[in-house]
Amino acid sequence: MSDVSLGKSVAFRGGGFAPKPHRWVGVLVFISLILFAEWGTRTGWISALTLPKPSDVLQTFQELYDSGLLFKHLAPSLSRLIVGAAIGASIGISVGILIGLFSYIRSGLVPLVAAIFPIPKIALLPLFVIWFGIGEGSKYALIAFGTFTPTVVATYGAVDNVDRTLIRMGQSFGLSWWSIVRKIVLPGAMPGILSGLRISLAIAIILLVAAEMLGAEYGIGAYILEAGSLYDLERLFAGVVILSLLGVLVSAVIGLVERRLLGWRT
Amino acid sequence: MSDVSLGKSVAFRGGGFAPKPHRWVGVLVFISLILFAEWGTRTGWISALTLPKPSDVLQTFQELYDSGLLFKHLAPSLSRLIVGAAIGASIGISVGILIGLFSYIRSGLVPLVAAIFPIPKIALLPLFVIWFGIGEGSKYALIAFGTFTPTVVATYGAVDNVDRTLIRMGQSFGLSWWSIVRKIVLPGAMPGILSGLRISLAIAIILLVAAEMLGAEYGIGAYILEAGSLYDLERLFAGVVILSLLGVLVSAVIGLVERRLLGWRT
Amino acid sequence: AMNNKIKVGALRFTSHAGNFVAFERGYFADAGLDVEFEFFQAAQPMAVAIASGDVDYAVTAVSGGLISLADKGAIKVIGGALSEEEGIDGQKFLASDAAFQAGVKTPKDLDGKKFAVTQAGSSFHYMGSKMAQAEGIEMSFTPLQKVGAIIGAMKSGQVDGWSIVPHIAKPLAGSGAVHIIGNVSDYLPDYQVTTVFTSAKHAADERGMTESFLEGFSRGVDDYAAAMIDNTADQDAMVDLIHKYVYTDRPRDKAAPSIINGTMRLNKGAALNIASIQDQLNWFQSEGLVDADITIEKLVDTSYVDIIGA
Amino acid sequence: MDIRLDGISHSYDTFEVMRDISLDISSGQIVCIVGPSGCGKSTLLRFIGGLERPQSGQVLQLGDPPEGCLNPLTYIFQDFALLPWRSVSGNVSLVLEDHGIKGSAARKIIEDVLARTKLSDFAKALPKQLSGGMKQRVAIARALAVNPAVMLMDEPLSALDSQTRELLMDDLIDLWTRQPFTAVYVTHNLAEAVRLGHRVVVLSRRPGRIREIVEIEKPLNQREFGDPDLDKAQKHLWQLMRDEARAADAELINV
Amino acid sequence: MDIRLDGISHSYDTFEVMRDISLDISSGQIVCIVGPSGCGKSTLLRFIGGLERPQSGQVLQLGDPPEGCLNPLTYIFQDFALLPWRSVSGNVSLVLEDHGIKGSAARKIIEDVLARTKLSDFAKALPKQLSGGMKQRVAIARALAVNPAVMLMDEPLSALDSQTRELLMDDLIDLWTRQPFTAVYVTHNLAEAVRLGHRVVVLSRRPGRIREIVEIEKPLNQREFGDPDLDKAQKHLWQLMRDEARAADAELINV
Ligand SMILES: Nc1ncnc2c1ncn2[C@@H]1O[C@H](COP(=O)(O)OP(=O)(O)OP(=O)(O)O)[C@@H](O)[C@H]1O
Ligand SMILES: Nc1ncnc2c1ncn2[C@@H]1O[C@H](COP(=O)(O)OP(=O)(O)OP(=O)(O)O)[C@@H](O)[C@H]1O
Ligand SMILES: [Mg+2]
Ligand SMILES: [Mg+2]
Repeated sequence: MSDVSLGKSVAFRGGGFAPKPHRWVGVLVFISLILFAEWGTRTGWISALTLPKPSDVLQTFQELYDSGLLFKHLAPSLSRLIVGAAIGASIGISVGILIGLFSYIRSGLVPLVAAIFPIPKIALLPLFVIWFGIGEGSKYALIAFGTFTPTVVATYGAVDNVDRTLIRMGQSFGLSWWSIVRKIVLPGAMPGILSGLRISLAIAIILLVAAEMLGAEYGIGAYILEAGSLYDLERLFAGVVILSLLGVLVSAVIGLVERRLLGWRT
Repeated sequence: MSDVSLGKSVAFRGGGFAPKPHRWVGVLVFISLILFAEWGTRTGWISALTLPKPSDVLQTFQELYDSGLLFKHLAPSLSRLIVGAAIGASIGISVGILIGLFSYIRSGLVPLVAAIFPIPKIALLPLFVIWFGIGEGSKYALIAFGTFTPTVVATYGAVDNVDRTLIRMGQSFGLSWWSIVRKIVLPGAMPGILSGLRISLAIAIILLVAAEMLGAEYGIGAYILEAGSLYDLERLFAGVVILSLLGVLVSAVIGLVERRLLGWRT
Repeated sequence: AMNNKIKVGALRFTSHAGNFVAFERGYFADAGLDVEFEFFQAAQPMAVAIASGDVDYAVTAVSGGLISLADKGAIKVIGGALSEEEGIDGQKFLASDAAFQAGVKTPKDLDGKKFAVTQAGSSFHYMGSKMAQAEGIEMSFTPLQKVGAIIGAMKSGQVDGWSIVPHIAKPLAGSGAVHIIGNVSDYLPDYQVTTVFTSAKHAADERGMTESFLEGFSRGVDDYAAAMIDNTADQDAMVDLIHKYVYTDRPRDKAAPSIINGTMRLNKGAALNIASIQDQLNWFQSEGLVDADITIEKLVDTSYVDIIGA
Repeated sequence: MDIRLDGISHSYDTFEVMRDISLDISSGQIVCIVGPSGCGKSTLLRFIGGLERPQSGQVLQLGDPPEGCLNPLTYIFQDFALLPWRSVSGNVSLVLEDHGIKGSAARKIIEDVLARTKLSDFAKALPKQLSGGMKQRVAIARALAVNPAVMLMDEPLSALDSQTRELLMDDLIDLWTRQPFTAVYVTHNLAEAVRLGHRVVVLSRRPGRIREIVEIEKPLNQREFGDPDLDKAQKHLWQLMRDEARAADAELINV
Repeated sequence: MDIRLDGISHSYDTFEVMRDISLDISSGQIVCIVGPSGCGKSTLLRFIGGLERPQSGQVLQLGDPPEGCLNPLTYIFQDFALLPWRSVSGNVSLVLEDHGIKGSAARKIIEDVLARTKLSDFAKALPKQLSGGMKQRVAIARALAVNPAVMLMDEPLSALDSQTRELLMDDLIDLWTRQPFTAVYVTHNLAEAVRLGHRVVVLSRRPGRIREIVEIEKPLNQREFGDPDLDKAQKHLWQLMRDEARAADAELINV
């Protein structure tokens, strides 16, 4: 304000509408929720039936780790997750690309995928037993089936969204059909496919529990189911926390892949 | 080719990469799949354990309709779906908008939502009984919980994607904060919110089965579960077909709403 | 009496017939109770519903979940219901056709085979485990969650053995898909399969109401036993009554054999075989499924009914 | 109402965008700001409109805005910034609603500004139905509706094809001739600058500083395409800027 | 190699886009096509390049393309059409790979065209790091790499700001002067048309027909900013098009 008599400053009216993350707030929220639960369960204000003591959950976790059972449960679950999701995602991406490229395949398969999408996978458990047995097969199949539909939808959406001028450019330089698909359509669809995978993999984790309903002795899902049937809340929560961490981990991995593969995005 | 000696025509090298739908192909695929299943089950080439005869499924459907049981099952399921999804979606949209607008809420809630997302709802069934009872409450809660997380994620993504110049424009004309939210942010986020709802509602339908695991006598989910536990494939498929139709219907309704509300999109 | 409104949890099984009869014949009303049934698809949520106070009384098998909830001070077993009794057709051990053809003719032959259970800590798990113990064999237990899934797995030969109530076992065996290879009662005589239970609060504070319930329930059980087991009353009328609740979606003539096949002893006066309960508790504890320091007193309130087998 | 920029400097973190810019914008004049890409023209305009705050220096309003002025400092954006879900008249009424102007009062204003921008027939059309030129005309109508003291235009014509640009320049000159307004007009296009500006401020490359201020005396309505005076001014401006423009263009963007 | 358009007419369904267009494009000449929005300029260019087929009439190649020509008819697009995931040199090599040119042969070509477009220092940069002008230069380099007989340019400069446009026009004239190429150049910008075109074809409003063909005699490298001959030609073109441009602008788009 060099000389106020000259006039008044222009009022500021911008800013806002651009939330910036403050990391520590997230951590704080988690910590205070846990402390609140601990306090509530300790004082009895929250009954033992409603929530387990967070410290007990931690202890259960510790025991699980010490006894080596953690890895005994984690290993089969991870292998189911990886194999199932790999099958479902790869078939889903292939089918999605075919739908994105060919009129007849699109017309034939899109309604089918739309019809399959809202089918709950647990409803099909009895059938999966017959179709794929109660071994690893049915678990892979269930997870694959669950990841398949969202992957297909995301993939053909991504192919549809590939910039058409890029494709016309390829044609105008006389590139072969296969070159255009390989060098333009696929890389162009990659961002959409990866963000679809984020959802598909979250669904795969969710389906782990359903998959391990079928004759799984070990596995995080089986562990959770057993805890549920025994109404053992500490173990139930320990299992849920593992799945939740797994989800956060998978999402972080995809974020990493995105940063590596999609560095070209603005 | 008026006069070939003049020169050769420019070769055509465009076209393609723009799949056009042929409606009848979709219908054809469905019909041929059904006919194939009918043929396979009739000849015994597909065992009765693997698939029911489509004609038997149809007959089961007919019986269900004639006996009036169809509506007895459909009515409670629909009301659960509507109430549960309405609760989940409305809370999800509100929270999503808050996350989209406020830094602190975003920092506090985004990690929480990310941690909740991969939790399988069926794992929490025993807890839901304690928390919400065995009446309609726990069914609403389960469906609401399942629709909540994807709605939140879609909504704050949609708010983030609202064109920032429009918001700056609002500020530059001295619009109040609340006017900007109401007249610019909300309508601008609508397309993203609606396409998020498409997924959330599909998930709500999928969760119907899990919800009706909790002491439901009537309901499509209960019907499917019962059929599954009796290994009654005709009824299982009849139930699954109903859910699938429901899903297609919901998606069509959202399409309609989009065309009405979002006619302004290019 | 007081005309109390109460909720009774039930599964649509013949083993819950005591409740159905007591209700239909007005025995609950006579005891001053206005009963409403709450039906469940599975036993486990029913136990949780008692704990949450959504349901007042119910009948179900002793399971790990039940014991856990009792340990949390939420529920109490107050009486007995279904029992294995010599001379009455009880639960069966089954072998899948594939296993049977491969030589599994008796429970002992299940050594090294897969035994189906719904979940770890379920009554199936207990029966199989006790049998294996008695025979000195090792089996692996395959959890399949749902009875339907187990039936599918048995039919397709993916699991080898299972144990189940007779009205499911017999028609399955009749179709040739599975074979009956033994009786549960041979290994677990006087097995207290299901018990009557309520919330710990009711057991402690609502003595009058609880006694009224047991009184009505016992009269229902008596009628059921008279008609179906002791043949001192009209079986047809009883089947009609039960058909109102069980197999309702089948015509009566198709439902009747299943209902009759499902007949098992319901303990008179809801007497409770404490020895069997103790044995079950011990087994759950030895398997590490429930806390090792849970006592029988925590699980059972013995003050309501006759205690047998002590 | 005049505007005075008083020693404005700004950095984003350690990234210096402009340095010590002082400028007077007097009432009834159009001041054009030209300069190479990234020299801070848009940022400067945001400072003037109060959408952002400079790190040092200040923007002063001298005198009071005229009677009936709802929004003294009003923007016109390069990409129109129309709400796609509102019709043409809805887009104009948006900026009236918050001032409590509704019903027939609003209708009167809307009809007036649509008539002045030759949009009367399009009141009910949605933005998606309009060509770029029409859209920018709607944005101009919206700005006129609040009766601004100063219009802040950030490359208002650069999203349009050059024929439409030509047409809209004529329209702007028309509007100004009928009722002179004050404007700060940012552009890359030197032809626009010499056509519309009473003064043209040339900024240097980043960090933007004022290199020269070119006054163009000829009255707006006498300026014509191919006018030798204007051509000379434009040539002079281009000579000033050419090398810097090339250097700015060849700069790698660190995203 | 010359191009002849022979009585080309086209409709999309019942929507007539152009009617009976005949035109000769002779080797070494730049033909500019101007016309109001929606008159079918881009469509016509797609016909010439074989990306779309006209309903009637035909596009003929007269004579053979010169030796070493990999892609006789080569486009330069308004929005650059660079693959964002490939570096500058990767974008150029894209169009060589399909012709089996790899390794050192490809490297030689790439180095040469990048040098001609002053991009040698940017071979490894990604498109996102480049300004608009640089991006279009990469697209020009890519087009040069296939040694085209005819370049088809659809408003190649209209996504750029006017200073960059000025710079790129100089570059194009430079390229042409060193080695004349044949080009069909579609634009809205009459200044560009008179600066670059040997002939300027003026189309009427939709359905597009040829209204006039203006020849500009002055050699390309002698054309300058503010040149009175060019100003006269541009003024003439603008008079021809002004009313139609206004009418085209005021048309409602039925999306
Ligand atoms: N919010 C911001 N945060 C960081 N840097 C910014 C921000 N806004 C602008 N910049 C940078 O400041 C510089 C000036 O930006 P500005 O948009 O004002 O330039 P300009 O002169 O309008 O450029 P153009 O001619 O391209 O529109 C640019 O380098 C830009 O990247
Ligand atoms: N594939 C298509 N299907 C239907 N209509 C089309 C198609 N392509 C173009 N059109 C229409 O044909 C007309 C001419 O289009 P074109 O893009 O050739 O015009 P233009 O002269 O290039 O316009 P502009 O100057 O805006 O670039 C337009 O009205 C356009 O909407
Ligand atoms: Mg700018
Ligand atoms: Mg065009």
